[in-house]
Amino acid sequence: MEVARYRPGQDAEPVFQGYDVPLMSDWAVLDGLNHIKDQLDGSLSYRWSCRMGVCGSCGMTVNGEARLTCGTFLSEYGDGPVRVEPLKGFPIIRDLVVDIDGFLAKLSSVRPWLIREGEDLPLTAEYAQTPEQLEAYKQYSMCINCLLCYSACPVYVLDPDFLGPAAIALAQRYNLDSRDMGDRFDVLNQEDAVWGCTFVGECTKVCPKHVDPAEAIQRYKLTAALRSVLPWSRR
Amino acid sequence: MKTEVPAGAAYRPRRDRLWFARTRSYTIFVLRELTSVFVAWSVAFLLMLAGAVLGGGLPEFAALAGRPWMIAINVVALAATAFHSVTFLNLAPKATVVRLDGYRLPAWMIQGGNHSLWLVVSAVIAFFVLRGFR
Amino acid sequence: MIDVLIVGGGGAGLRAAVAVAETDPALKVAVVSKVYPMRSHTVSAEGGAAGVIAPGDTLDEHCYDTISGGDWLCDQDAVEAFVAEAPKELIQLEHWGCPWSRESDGRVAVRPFGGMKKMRTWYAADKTGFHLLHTLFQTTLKYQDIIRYDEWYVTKLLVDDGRVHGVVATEIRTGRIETIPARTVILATGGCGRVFPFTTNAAVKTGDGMALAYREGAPLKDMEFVQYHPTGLPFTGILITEAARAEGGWLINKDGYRYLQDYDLGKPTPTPRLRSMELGPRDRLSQAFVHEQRQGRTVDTPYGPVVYLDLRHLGEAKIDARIPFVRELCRSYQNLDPATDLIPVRPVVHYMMGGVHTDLHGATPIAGLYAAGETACVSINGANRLGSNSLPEILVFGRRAGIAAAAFAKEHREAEPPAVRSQGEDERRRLERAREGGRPRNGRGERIADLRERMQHTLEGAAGIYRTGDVLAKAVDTLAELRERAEEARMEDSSTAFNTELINLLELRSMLEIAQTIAACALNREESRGAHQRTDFSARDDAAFLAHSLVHRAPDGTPSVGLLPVTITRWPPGERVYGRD
Amino acid sequence: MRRAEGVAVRRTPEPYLWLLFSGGGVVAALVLPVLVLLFGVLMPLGVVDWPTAGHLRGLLGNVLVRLTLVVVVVLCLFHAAHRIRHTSEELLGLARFDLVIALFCYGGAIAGGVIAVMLMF
Ligand SMILES: Cc1cc2nc3c(=O)[nH]c(=O)nc-3n(C[C@H](O)[C@H](O)[C@H](O)COP(=O)(O)OP(=O)(O)OC[C@H]3O[C@@H](n4cnc5c(N)ncnc54)[C@H](O)[C@@H]3O)c2cc1C
Ligand code: SF4
Ligand code: F3S
Ligand code: FES
Repeated sequence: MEVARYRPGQDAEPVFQGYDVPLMSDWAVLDGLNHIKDQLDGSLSYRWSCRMGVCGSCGMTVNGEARLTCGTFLSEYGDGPVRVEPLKGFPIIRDLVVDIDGFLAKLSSVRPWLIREGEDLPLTAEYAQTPEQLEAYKQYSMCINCLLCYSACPVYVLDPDFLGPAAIALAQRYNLDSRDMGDRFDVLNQEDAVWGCTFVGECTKVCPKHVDPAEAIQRYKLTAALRSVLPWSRR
Repeated sequence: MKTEVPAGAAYRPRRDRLWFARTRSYTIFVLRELTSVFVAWSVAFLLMLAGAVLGGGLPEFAALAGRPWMIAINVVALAATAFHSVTFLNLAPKATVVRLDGYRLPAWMIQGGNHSLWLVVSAVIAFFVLRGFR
Repeated sequence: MIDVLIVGGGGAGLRAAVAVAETDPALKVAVVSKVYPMRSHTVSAEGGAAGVIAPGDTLDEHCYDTISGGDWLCDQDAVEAFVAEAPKELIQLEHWGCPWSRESDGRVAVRPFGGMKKMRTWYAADKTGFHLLHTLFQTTLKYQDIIRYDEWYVTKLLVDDGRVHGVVATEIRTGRIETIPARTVILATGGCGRVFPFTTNAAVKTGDGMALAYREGAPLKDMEFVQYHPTGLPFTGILITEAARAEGGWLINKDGYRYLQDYDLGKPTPTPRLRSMELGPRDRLSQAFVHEQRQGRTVDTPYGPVVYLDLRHLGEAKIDARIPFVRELCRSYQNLDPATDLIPVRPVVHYMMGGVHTDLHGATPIAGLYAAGETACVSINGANRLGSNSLPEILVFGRRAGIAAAAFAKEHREAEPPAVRSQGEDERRRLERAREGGRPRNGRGERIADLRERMQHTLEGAAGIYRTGDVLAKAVDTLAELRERAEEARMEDSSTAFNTELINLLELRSMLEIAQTIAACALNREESRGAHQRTDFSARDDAAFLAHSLVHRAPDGTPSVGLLPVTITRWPPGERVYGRD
Repeated sequence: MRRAEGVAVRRTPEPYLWLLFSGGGVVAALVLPVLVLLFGVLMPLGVVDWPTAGHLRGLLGNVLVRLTLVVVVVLCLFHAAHRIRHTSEELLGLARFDLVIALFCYGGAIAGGVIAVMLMF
């Protein structure tokens, strides 16, 4: 395995370091990294936690592609070498660890919570929602914030201010929720938001959870365009 | 050795100028976008044609269009506009989600409809250009 | 000065944060978490959350199922409070947007679950914890005054004269070490499954909170009760949720026989029956596996013996509708398709019933210090937790702890004593030394990973599904010795930037502390109850042990175990009956 | 704390540009390939004969046809302008000069539209 190392204060820019890792048929790339950390070089840093593709920590660039390393088998790459780099498009803190604080700020900027107007129901009854209404936004609620989509999107890589696929998909998750009464037009209808996307479509291709953010964005473009032309149509 | 890292001293990778050559799908994306140049060209070509028709210079225009390099450009333009049609009509269901009975219409139905429409429109245009209605 | 400082950004921590913010917006709340909150382990929970809502279900039945499931070691006043508040919490989450699965009329759907007599488990497909955590996290974003310390690791509680005054924490990204003064601290750091080698638990579950409290003199409770989940994938330990059995999955041995019928768990029926066969409680199912293995009826694999979970008869459509994540996990992590293949499974360490001893409001014996979630032991889980009781537990007691801490912070406005600053300075020096490589420098000392592995195998050998006195006694000593050795462990990384090796070392020290209490409590309890099965004392002994274990850290670092009576309100101890009515 | 809602919404012309772009994309997709095929390839190659000037003039004589043609031209040019603007910025990293590029591209499209109108009417 060839792993990108960047030690602030020591390396001026990332360098590759090679490690020999046994090729086990059921090892994921992450198991290879853990093997390096435990047996060969304790100073390698990277994030991981659940090892079951749901916490979203372990996204990296594997042989040029944005992947979840816990869900990518080493055997996919034959005898190697497998090149592991940090996610593209983010500042690198150390080795394979990138800075995602910018993303978290974007996430909260789309008001990702259920907005209600008027009285709240008491805590004895739920807001009714049929399975069809659930299905209308369910897909967009599956995002694990792994940021593979950002890393794959050339617009984001060129312009870090772009609101980006996952944040917009999350906004749509609430927009399309039958219980939500909020309006996110002001944040989404911006040049750095939906209009920044030129529909490259890579975000959808790399998304491990089939969220289809590209679709979410194009759908909101249509919504936003219609609203701009027909000012009286609210949603 | 202790190396203090001031907060925010993260390494910012340099911009990759050749990003569009890195993977096949990026290249396809860029090709798709570049079809727009030929869309513009085709429109210009048609405007020249219209000008020739209305200004009475059709034979000269036909001669110009018959030059080998003109034909070459137009063959490429044909490929580009056709590629544009295929990609554009295929991507349409992304923005227009049609719901019937609470469940969304599958993408292939919308795409199929789009492509049929394309065929019909092409046939009608060809009919008028070649036969007319007089 | 922070009013309520919450350590942990999982379900319990975030619920507590919102509770404080809603109680009094003037209070300063902070959440410190060693991973971004939405990466916390709650995200992995699959099956569901129990709360009485279905017509025909009653609070008393939920209480009884929980208490009998816990082999009468639950505090019944706690269970009653929990059961009564659970549905409200789940509805609250619904109001915050949680995408619960629905019935066709728009009401929330419930499914059956192991050990539950009625259908009462709410679910969001089979990613309940994921949706729950993301809903909570996104809801906290609404409260912009909640301060977040993301990727900060708490290394010490500042306690002076029996009262907490804050924490010392290090920012992983920069290595900065800071004293964060606070009027109250809530520990919501989750479980400690990583002390065992084979676990469903994420890498972050290293029992830090338990160790933090224990080191400062707060007792831990019922540490010997470790839940094995009967169905984990071999090698990875990925959990195949109980929902797979609730939807009709069968457990079969190498002869294709539904072996649970031989272990007093009822008769096999083609469709699932509540509290019977595959829907029996987890302790009994895991124990049945060990017996099958002893009789040579399991299948050997490179990762140990397995039995099979059979979902094939459910058909593709039902699998995709009800348990899609199970199929996804099998496909991407085990390379098989449950619609056509048998799933190899084996018992896997899953949950800690024990934890920091608290009262009904999450208060520990240290003034101002609270605990909630898996890291706490209020005690509603007793000797064995029922599946789907933990998610509502983190909500109910997260909220309770938040409210109690807010009240405490409002009443105690005095300034911090000077001793706190000097404690903070000592801790900073200790950490800097650890980062520089401890005492022996460069290349000497043992690898962290090797020590960790030793600890895990020692504990598995001694405190697995079945336990014996002499092995446990030896384990207590081995673990003490490992703890010494961990002080001298080898460090290869002395950088301040995102030094995960340092974090691993600190986590290892926490885990060793916890491992020792588990072995000590298990040694002390000379009976078999729930998840704690002693081959040398195979019967339940209510006369001597209808009591919680309470373990303190003696000044020399050794655990000292005592007993604390169980609170019984309305359900006197009885026999645990499954599959016969 | 809740953020005050509906404050200072920045207005942007993008939705209108995008509608023109999409409309142009559809129109271009439907009509351009066949026209280029006929006039640009088949006729010059002699596969089909050029229609007479009279026939074509007859077609253009219809006001509706001329109007349609103007609309097609304008939309297609807007489509192209929009894409060229974005692609050039992405490919060459010129996002800083967005305003200039945008003026240039959309200006070109408008100019084309004006030429079309002058030709037809
Ligand atoms: C695979 C799996 C499936 C499960 N399924 C179910 C189910 O279906 N139903 C059910 O009821 N229960 C289930 N459980 C159990 C349940 O998920 C957990 O008990 C529960 O989520 C624990 O939540 P928590 O908030 O206490 O802790 P966690 O979610 O584990 O959060 C711990 C937090 O503490 C932080 N932290 C820890 N140490 C430190 C430190 N030193 N400094 C700073 N921060 C720290 C971490 O960063 C994290 O944010 C499941 C568990 C597993 C493993
Ligand atoms: S949309 Fe997909 S790729 Fe993007 S962060 Fe979410 S899960 Fe990851
Ligand atoms: S890759 Fe980027 S440009 Fe749009 S469609 Fe996806 S966000
Ligand atoms: S480790 Fe959690 S997604 Fe890979």
